[in-house]
Amino acid sequence: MKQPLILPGLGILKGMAVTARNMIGSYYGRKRLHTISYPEERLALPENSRNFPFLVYDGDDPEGGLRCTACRMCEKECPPQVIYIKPERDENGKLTKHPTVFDIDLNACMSCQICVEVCPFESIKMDSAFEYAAYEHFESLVLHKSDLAKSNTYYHGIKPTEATAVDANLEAERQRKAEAAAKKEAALKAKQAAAAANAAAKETPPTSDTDASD
Amino acid sequence: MNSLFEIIAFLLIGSLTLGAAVAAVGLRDTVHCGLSLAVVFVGVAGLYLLLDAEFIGFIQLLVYVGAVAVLVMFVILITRPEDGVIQQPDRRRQKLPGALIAAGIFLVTYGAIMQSPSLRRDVPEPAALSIRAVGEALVSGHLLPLMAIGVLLTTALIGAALFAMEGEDGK
Amino acid sequence: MLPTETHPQTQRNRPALNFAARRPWSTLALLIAAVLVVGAGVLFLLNLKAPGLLTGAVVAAMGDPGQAPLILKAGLLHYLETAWSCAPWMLELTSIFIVIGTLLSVFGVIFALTSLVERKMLARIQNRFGPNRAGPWGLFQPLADAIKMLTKEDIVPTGADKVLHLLAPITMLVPALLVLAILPYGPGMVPVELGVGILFFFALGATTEVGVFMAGWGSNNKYSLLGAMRSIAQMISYEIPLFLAALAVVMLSGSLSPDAIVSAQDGYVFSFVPHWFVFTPWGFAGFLLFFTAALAESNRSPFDLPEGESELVAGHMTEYSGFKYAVFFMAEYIGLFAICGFAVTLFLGGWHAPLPWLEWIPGYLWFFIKLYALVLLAIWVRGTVPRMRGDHLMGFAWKFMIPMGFAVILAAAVWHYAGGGVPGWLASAVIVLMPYLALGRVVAIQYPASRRVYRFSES
Amino acid sequence: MNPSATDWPKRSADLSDDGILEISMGPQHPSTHGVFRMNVKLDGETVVWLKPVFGYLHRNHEQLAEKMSYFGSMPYTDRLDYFSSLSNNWAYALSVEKLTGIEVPERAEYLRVLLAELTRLQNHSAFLGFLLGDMGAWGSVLMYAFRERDLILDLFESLTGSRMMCNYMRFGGCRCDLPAGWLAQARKVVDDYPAFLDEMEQLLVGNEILVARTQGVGVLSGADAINGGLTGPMLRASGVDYDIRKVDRYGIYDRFDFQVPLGAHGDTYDRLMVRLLEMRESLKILDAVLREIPEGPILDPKSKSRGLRPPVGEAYARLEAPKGELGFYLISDKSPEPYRYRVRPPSLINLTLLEDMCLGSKIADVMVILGSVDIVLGEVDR
Repeated sequence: MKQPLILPGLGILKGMAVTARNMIGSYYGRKRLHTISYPEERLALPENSRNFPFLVYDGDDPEGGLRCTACRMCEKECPPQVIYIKPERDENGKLTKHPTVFDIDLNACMSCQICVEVCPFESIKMDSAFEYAAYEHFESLVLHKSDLAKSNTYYHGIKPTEATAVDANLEAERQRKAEAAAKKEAALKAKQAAAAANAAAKETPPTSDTDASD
Repeated sequence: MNSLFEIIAFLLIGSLTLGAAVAAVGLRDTVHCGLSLAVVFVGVAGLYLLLDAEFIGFIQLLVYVGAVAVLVMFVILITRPEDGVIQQPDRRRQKLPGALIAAGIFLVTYGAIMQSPSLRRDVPEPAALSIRAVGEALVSGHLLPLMAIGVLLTTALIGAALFAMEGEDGK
Repeated sequence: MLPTETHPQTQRNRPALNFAARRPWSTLALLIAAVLVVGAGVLFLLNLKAPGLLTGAVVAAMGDPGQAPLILKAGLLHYLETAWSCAPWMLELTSIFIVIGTLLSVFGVIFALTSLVERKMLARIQNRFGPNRAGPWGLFQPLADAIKMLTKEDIVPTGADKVLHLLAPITMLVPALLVLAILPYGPGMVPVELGVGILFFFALGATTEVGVFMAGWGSNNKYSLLGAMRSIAQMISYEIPLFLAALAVVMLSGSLSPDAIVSAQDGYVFSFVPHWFVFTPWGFAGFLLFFTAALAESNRSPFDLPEGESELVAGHMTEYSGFKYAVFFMAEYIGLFAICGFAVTLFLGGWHAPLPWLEWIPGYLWFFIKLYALVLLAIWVRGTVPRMRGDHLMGFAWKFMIPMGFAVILAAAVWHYAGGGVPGWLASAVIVLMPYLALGRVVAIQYPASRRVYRFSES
Repeated sequence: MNPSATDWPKRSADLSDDGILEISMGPQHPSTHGVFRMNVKLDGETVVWLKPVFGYLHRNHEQLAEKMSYFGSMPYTDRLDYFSSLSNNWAYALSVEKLTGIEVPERAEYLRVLLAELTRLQNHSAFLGFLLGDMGAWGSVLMYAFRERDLILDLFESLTGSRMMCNYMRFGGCRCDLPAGWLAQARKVVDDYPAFLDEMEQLLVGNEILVARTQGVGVLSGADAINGGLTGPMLRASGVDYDIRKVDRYGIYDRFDFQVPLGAHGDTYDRLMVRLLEMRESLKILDAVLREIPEGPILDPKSKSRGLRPPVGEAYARLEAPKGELGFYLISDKSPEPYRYRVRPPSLINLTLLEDMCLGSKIADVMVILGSVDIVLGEVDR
């Protein structure tokens, strides 16, 4: 077949046309200028973006409203084992449903979000704050319970849809528990009523069988 | 006579050239010698320029400094022994015979220059030598030698290429 | 692109942009105002000695911008003579120093500017901003680089040849600066009138190889010596096409002096196409040849073999740091300006304006506009093209550039003797095109650039 | 011509004479492959001997996985080939599903294909940028590639939460469903991509210097590729028609009609072109997926990822990752931790033939050939 006309240098010219278009294009619109000057301008992180975990507390008391019940499920499931929990013991040594120590070592945490999946009480969620630069590893990069605890309103701030979904099923959970409690109570009352009824029945029959026996 | 600047310039360049020439001979490290040889070439080019022979001056600069000096460097590098130690000849016994030979040559040349007739004639006004004249002379009057040099150079080039290729893998 | 807006993030104490970067225009205005005030102050003080002389020269310079530098220089000399009554030899010396001073300062400023413009243009080609933090639009970046270079420790490798290590950057910078002396910057503004300017340029171009060798040998590092050898081979083999392209122009304009070459390119054809050599067929091919060889000569983009292979064979500049590296860096840029200046003088009509009704802009401005256009072209090529491999580089020089050089000379001769009319034009165009296509095929056969058709699997 | 690797391994006879120059390139190599070293022996300019040295990034991934629950080692698969974390997740999930027999709902299958093809797009674009960077193009192509890659990474971040460490696939489906507006954004990215590919082709395909540096460089014949166990674009560039998406028809790939580009010369230019054409094919698949993705559950409710105890047995599942055939081999002994966890790393196996590709080529080509193999050290060293 006929040798194609080879014009050495033409390919390079076409390539230079592309770079020229990019250079001129970068002055018109952001499609061809996609970097931002970071500390002053910031990219809005998408809602799902996850960085390091944080503990959610309801109401406004970080201690009291903490949802975490120190069940240590996340401590067991965390692949790099960075979570350390010490549950609280009340005066006679019985476990209370509240952690005294809840540390997460940010040095090793790879924000893989497995702790959020396994937590049965929706108490640990992924934050999207990433500016944790520090001068040394231990004091400032091991977050304690006080640093981790953030309010539910903050949670609604960064992840609105997820937070409302979590609140919805927490609410559903509470209702179900309330109904279960109510049903149990009703069953208890019914049982007591029944017990009272047959106890009453017992007194009344002796009167009747005493009539019969004497 | 020529102005103060030219005298200063001549003295400067002359001493530079002489100093570099002595260094080229005297230094221990061959690479330094090679480079001082290059400085000598630059000095000579400067002298030509002082004599208003611009064409020769720049050709000297171009050919000698640009090509010959680099060639000398390549030769020095290729012939360096692997461990870089160069056996220096012991200089003690050679000082006296060296001085004698140098003095002898100096006397002979001095005698020849003094007898030569050109010194007696007064210095003729230098003809305004323009490049165009050099060019025309080369192409018209001396065309044959020019072509002969051309052929000679091409054969030398081809020879060099053959040598280079042969050394590679004996093919 | 996601919309950019601040996110309820932990707002650490972030350093806001400094004043210069935040409000560039006002900083620039401040700077220019400061310079003007200082200049007026000095002028006023000097003026007290001989009233009316200096200011008269300045006003005259304003009047005729085309000859402004000459008028200013004459005015200054006259002022020195009358006010400070200097001896004639002193005047001669000062006039030389004035020329040297202006040349060095102008090219120094352009060098600083280009190091910033290169980074910003490359950045813009790559869709990013480029330095914009130091000063308005990053204008203080060259200052910052200079301070960094000067304060960096100047390491000399152990066992290195100290003398050569020190002399190498000097032998690279001095020829580059010397060559600037013979470029015709404007009508009558040639610092040194040389009848053999072009020869001077090539003579000094050849001395940079000695500098490269000294750098390679002085660093006592096997790889930098290998790198030096390769870059010397590249510079020598690309000097020949440079000669040939310049030879064609010298042949046509009949003289070796740059001033004569520029005046040979005067006048306009059909009143809007200037007589520049680049608009003739052989001139265009010669210009491309000259510019490509110029890129190779100053080790720039597609031919930056030595410093590009730094991860393997160290370039000759690797063992340098601190001030000596800055001198190398400056030598490379000044070399590029010098060779672009020459391309402008030979092919783009020196200080002639491209269009007749644009001639009110002073000549020296045209010279620097064209020079900077070529520098920007070099930066543009650097942002696009990958690096050539060693053997392709040499093959390209000997198999494509040099034969094309001979073709350009032949085409120039034909164009000249055919009287420059249409037939001459066509003949020289054919003489240039034929080898271009033939050599293109020869060069291409070495690496078949034929388009490849890719088949797809049937399943 | 390059000595073909059939007389294996072809080495020049005398490596000891003094003309040979031995240099070590890396491990802190300025180009982007990570920590990888090569000892190269040079006769003048040509390579006569080459030994790749890797292992600098070995993190004991497989031993670690044997001490961790099945679910626990899913995030670690992101760190294998950190340029295509979603393909790694999918391969691991595929092998566990084969082991346990969990069914995957329809929408999850579509999501998996969608994300895998997006990963292939951004991986091949990054490859293009790095290859041109090796050739000395000062990062222009790299920045264009990263400009497009960022759009895809933004999609990953808004869905899975992280740009490169997605940890998104679960055994039996995916972790979370698409946020609102994600599909529209994905449709926009997929529609704009061909413009980027045309721009790249105009910049690269005819460029004489690129052609000179890649055609006839690092040639590998089809037979050698098969003997060396190569897979992926490297194999197809040598003309062997083997694409696991067409061979295994895993997931729902049989529903999409796409073609597999094949090279003819097996040199670096073909590898470049095959990846460019592959990107166009992925765009076809993405176009179809974005049209046909159904509604429905994304995770099989009865599949539980925590405390998973698969039945005793072994399973090997593989898929067409951007770099080649990525496979996971699991042996389970009914305990929560796998008895044996083995990853088939395509980058490492493609790398074994590096010496055969580089023998006889110039030293400047070694970088380009290494670039064309497209290795990621996370996967090579595991």
